[in-house]
Amino acid sequence: MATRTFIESIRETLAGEMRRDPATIVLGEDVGRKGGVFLATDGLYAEFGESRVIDTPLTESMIVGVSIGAAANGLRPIAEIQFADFIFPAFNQILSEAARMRYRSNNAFGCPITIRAPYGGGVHGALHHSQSVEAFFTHIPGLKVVVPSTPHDARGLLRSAIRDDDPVLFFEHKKLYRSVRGDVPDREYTIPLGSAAVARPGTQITVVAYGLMTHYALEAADTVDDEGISVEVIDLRSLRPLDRGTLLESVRKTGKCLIVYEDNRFGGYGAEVAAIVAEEAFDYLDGSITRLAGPDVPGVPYNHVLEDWFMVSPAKIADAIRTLAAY
Amino acid sequence: MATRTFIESIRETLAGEMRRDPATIVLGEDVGRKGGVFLATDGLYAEFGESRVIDTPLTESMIVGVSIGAAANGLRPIAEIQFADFIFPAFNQILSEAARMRYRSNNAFGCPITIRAPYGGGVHGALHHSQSVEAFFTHIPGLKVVVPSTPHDARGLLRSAIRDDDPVLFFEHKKLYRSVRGDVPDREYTIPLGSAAVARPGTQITVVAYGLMTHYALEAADTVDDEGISVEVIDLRSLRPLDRGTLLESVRKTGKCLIVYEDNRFGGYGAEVAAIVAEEAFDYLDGSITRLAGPDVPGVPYNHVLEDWFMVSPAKIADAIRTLAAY
Amino acid sequence: MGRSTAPSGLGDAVGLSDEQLVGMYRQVALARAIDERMWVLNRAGRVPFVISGQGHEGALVGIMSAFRRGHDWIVPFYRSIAACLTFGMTPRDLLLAQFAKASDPSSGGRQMPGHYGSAAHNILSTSSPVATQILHAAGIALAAKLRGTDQVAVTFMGEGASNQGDVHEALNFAGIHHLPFVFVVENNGYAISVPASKELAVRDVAVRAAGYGMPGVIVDGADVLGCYPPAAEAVRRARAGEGSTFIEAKVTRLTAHSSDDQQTRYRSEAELTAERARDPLPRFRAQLRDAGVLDDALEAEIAAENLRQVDDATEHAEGEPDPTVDTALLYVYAEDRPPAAGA
Amino acid sequence: MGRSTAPSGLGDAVGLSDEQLVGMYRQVALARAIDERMWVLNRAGRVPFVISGQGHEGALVGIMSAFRRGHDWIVPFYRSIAACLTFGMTPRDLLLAQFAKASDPSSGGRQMPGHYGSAAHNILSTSSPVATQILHAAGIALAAKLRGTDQVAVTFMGEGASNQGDVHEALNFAGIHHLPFVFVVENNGYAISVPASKELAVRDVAVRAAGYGMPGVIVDGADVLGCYPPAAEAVRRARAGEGSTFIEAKVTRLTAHSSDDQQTRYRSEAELTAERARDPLPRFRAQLRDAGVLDDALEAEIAAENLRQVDDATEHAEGEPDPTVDTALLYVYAEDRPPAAGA
Ligand SMILES: Cc1ncc(C[n+]2csc(CCOP(=O)(O)OP(=O)(O)O)c2C)c(N)n1
Ligand SMILES: Cc1ncc(C[n+]2csc(CCOP(=O)(O)OP(=O)(O)O)c2C)c(N)n1
Ligand SMILES: [Mg+2]
Ligand SMILES: [Mg+2]
Repeated sequence: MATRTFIESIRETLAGEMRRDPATIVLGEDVGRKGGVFLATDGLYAEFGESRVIDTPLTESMIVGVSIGAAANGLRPIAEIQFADFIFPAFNQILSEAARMRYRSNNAFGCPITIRAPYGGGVHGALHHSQSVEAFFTHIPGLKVVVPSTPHDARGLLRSAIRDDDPVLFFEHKKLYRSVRGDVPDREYTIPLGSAAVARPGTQITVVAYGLMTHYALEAADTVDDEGISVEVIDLRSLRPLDRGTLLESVRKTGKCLIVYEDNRFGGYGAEVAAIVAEEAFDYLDGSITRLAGPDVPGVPYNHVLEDWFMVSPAKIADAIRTLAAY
Repeated sequence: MATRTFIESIRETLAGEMRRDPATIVLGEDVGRKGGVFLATDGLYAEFGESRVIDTPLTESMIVGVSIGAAANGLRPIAEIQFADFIFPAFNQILSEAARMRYRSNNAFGCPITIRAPYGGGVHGALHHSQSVEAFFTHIPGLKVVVPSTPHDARGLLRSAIRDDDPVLFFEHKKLYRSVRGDVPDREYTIPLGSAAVARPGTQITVVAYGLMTHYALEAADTVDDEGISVEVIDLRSLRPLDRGTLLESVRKTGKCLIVYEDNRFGGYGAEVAAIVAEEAFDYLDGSITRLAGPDVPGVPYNHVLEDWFMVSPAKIADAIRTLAAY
Repeated sequence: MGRSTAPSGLGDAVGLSDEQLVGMYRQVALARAIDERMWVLNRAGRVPFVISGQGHEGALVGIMSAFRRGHDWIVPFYRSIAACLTFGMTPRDLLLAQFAKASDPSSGGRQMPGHYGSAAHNILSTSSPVATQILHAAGIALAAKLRGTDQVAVTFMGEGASNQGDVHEALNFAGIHHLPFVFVVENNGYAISVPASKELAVRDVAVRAAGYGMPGVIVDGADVLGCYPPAAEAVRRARAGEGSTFIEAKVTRLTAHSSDDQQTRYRSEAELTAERARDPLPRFRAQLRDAGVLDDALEAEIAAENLRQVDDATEHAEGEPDPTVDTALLYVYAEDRPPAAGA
Repeated sequence: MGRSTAPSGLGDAVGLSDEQLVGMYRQVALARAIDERMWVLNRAGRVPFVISGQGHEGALVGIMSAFRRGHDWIVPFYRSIAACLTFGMTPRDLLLAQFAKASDPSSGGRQMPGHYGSAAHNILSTSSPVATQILHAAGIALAAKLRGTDQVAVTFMGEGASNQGDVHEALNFAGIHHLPFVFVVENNGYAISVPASKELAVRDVAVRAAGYGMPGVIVDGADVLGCYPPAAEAVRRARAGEGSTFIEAKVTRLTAHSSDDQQTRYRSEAELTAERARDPLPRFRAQLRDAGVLDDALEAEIAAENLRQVDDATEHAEGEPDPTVDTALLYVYAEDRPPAAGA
């Protein structure tokens, strides 16, 4: 068992998977000599060489489209999109091509690619370096979407993503890269895609979160615990497939559900969670299904005053918990 | 008062707006000499000439990106995307540019463009000519999203869209083009974006729909009416901004809510509607908030057996109403 | 198998035997026969939609004759009937797609007709958004290079599609990495109704090759034989590690864009008549007859055999069952297996 | 305003007076002074982020001198400090963006530094995803053409960005419609850490112009004066309705990509030293001095005046208030007006 930062865990997992399977390649902007703008691929270029660690041109549609083709001819590409904000030039390739290859060919072709992308705000990234983009992808059948929150989960989930036979989007919150450390077992474990974790057991309110928001929810749960409110925090980890069992079991137990996400509120991923709970746990609820999310403005503003205003914080979560507890 | 098909209403509205405002232009693939693949722009080329009715190259990102720039320099572009399925190459321009121009420039620049696109299934269009794509856009602050269901509304809403100072996506269900007729007043009316319509008043169950699904919901409501179930059908018409008032008033009255949409279920627009109802009308509900939507497969399959399986139908809606009524 | 006892010498300059020439003729004619059948079925109301490649077949057969079937890769688009035939798809395969039956090897009836694909024949599944496929072909070529398989990937699209951003990105990538990749633009002068003058800033798309450090070759798609040598050279270059090639074939679209289109709305009678002179099939036939490679008897034999195959394929495909509702949820993900197989 | 009494004749060949040359020098030097100040502020911890254009200023001032301020349009990217200055943005404007203050005219502190824009000066708001702006510039040019305004739209980006699909689509459209449009690629040999050899299939991006039926011109961005004539010709062509021009300026990136980058990870000391010889500022200075356009006194006066402006801008900007939370929801849509204005 070793202690690792979030990004160290990712970096080592990439190296490990590349050692394990010669069909894996890494491609993206600045992933080679520079080792990625966040250094997630640092060292891979030196170890695996420029044919397996490809510094691509500044063209995201190409990064994904070439990955799709390479996968059809026997490789297992791990693409990096430098910031999740810049994934949209590749949206057509992801939605119309990667996600549909298997269904449209009636299983003749698959698309085993992993697309990693740093996401999220609170890092002075402004409108175009702060986005949470998961909702655009969780709506697409044929894709899997993963958002880890700990170094341990990042490793187990990234292994599963790379070994999965379908396209997986793997979103890493930039703020976690260096701020979070945790134990990472030495053994070759995987975490199945589609399994949530009960990050903290509790009895009175379920808080559903993922990524950075899991940490904030845990902080908030600690705060209100002192006030006598027992919170269960569910870390979804995998947004598609979603672990309905763990989610619904918790809500049926507590009867109250707060969903926290950093993305813009309207039409965000939390809407689907709310809709599922409303449909499948209605009889167990004794309070409105509540969402706490980013405001509906086009991106996180740069100035720190406005950025703080935008971001969901542990304090805001604690407040929302208190309100719901008093329902 | 004249009777018009859905597409006639759109065509005449385009012509009328072009006569009214010389800054309007129409651009897209085949919109000129051919008059559009559905003939929505038929006659415009002859009347307004090739400088105002532009047959563009087969490049959607260009169609939207050029519209953004043209709008910045005084034009009011009405872009056609031939099928909603092909809007994704322009996704980056719509999300990162059109939707953000005003916010990011602190109101120095706006983006008064309208993007029309035929959407929807049940027309033997298979995976790539049948999609409902609204959920990808309703999540984006800065955009407006409109889905009319009648010739009357198509006219009033399209006028508002074209005259609006912000980017509006205007989705037209292909199946309505020639199958629906209705009265269209001669006067210059507009329908404000953000106002839903009570398409049919009722007391026991609220069915929320838009586009083709409004018609199917009305059919289903007729069917169950004979069985003594009184259904109120809300036609949202504008998905963003959403008319929360009309929606919540209806649900608070009936206490039961069925949301119908054609798009894939998971993460679709109906999830947001369900989430809002769950949050803001919880105390009035006496039944699960229910969604009836397309299955979670990557697109509508071509073969008619599979296509029928995919599509939400009046019969399926009637069944869902019966189940919810019996809750 | 020329009728004259002595070899005709027609293909000598380009390295094709009379037997190969006859084989190529057979394919052009077969592609045409299948294509015409599709339109007949559509007019008769037996299939709701047709999109096809009449006028494009000559270029495709000429070019594809340079590739190695069962080894190289095709990434097709909706006009690639002839290309798919050269790589081993059968008339039955194509008609099954046309009728969208459960046994359709391209998609099990899930996709629109014309969206071919076959893992068995290294033909990647076609989708509808134009031009996306060029990046897949570049990726296949990248994998071929990294894995050292000696394969070449060839992809096709119309001149209209070639203006899409994906084309720029793919050619740039292929150029940087000298990929074993061949890009074929089938320039028929129209993107549905939009004429070349409004979709393309240049007359010859192939001039763009220079912007990616690769040769750009223009061939007359009405001249089947003329299409072969540049393709053979492109394949040689690709296998030798010398990089990619851009081939523009000037072709003609003999039919409307698809069965949903009426081309008389935007093309004059005069133009349509003139364009028929650019049909590769009669020209190739005349060329082979003049050289003595083809005579009445062989021509009739080929026509009869093609007709037999098309009849067989039509009858077979029309009689096959539709996919059933219980399969509709399969293969969204790899783990979605049919219940039977899982039991 | 040359010091010698007689005109130097230096700009005669290209049609620039000594006064204009001094004005251009002033702008290059001012852009540099602002840029250096930003880095100083960053190193001192007073601003968290810098992205800037050291090494690119010469090309920009040379090129922009051919455009008409207050009439033509600029669609900038994050290295366009010098271009924005030539069109009327002030040092205060630029520093307000750097400090992200409420009165920042580019975005009211909402965007990252370096994302300039000004409706008053026909400078379209900059965003971060590279290359998208080229389509906006083409759209502005289209509107200029249709409305008959006689305006020209110029846009800029790096050679890395120029590989994006949007560039292909924009150039094709501009080429088809002979738009009054000028495309400037500032080729500094790197896209962050990726060297030209891995981002570009060709050495000279401008060769791609031929694929869009427009002239492609390569200029040495270290030679300020040399950048002017091709730009003047591009503007002349544009106003005469002759169409678009593609200009590639070979420049050098004197700093790291941004304050978040460490270029020594991927560029050698030797390379960095050699590149400093391609700095346009000392070269232009020497050229003007040699010609007698500039002397010690004038040079000192300009330096002092620029410093004064930069000091003033820094002090002003740093002292301005941050945007307040009550403005955060404004301007998502046109109808989102401040409460006061609405009352
Ligand atoms: C991205 C996208 N936009 C629009 C369409 C609709 N569409 C299908 S084919 C076509 C024209 C294609 O023209 P071209 O590439 O020249 O090929 P051709 O049909 O002439 O062979 C269009 C506009 C599409 N399939 N994909
Ligand atoms: C679509 C997109 N992808 C990635 C980025 C991240 N990024 C910002 S600048 C840059 C490199 C740009 O290189 P180049 O275009 O040559 O301009 P330079 O910075 O060298 O002037 C990258 C990769 C981005 N801003 N937008
Ligand atoms: Mg064509
Ligand atoms: Mg560069």
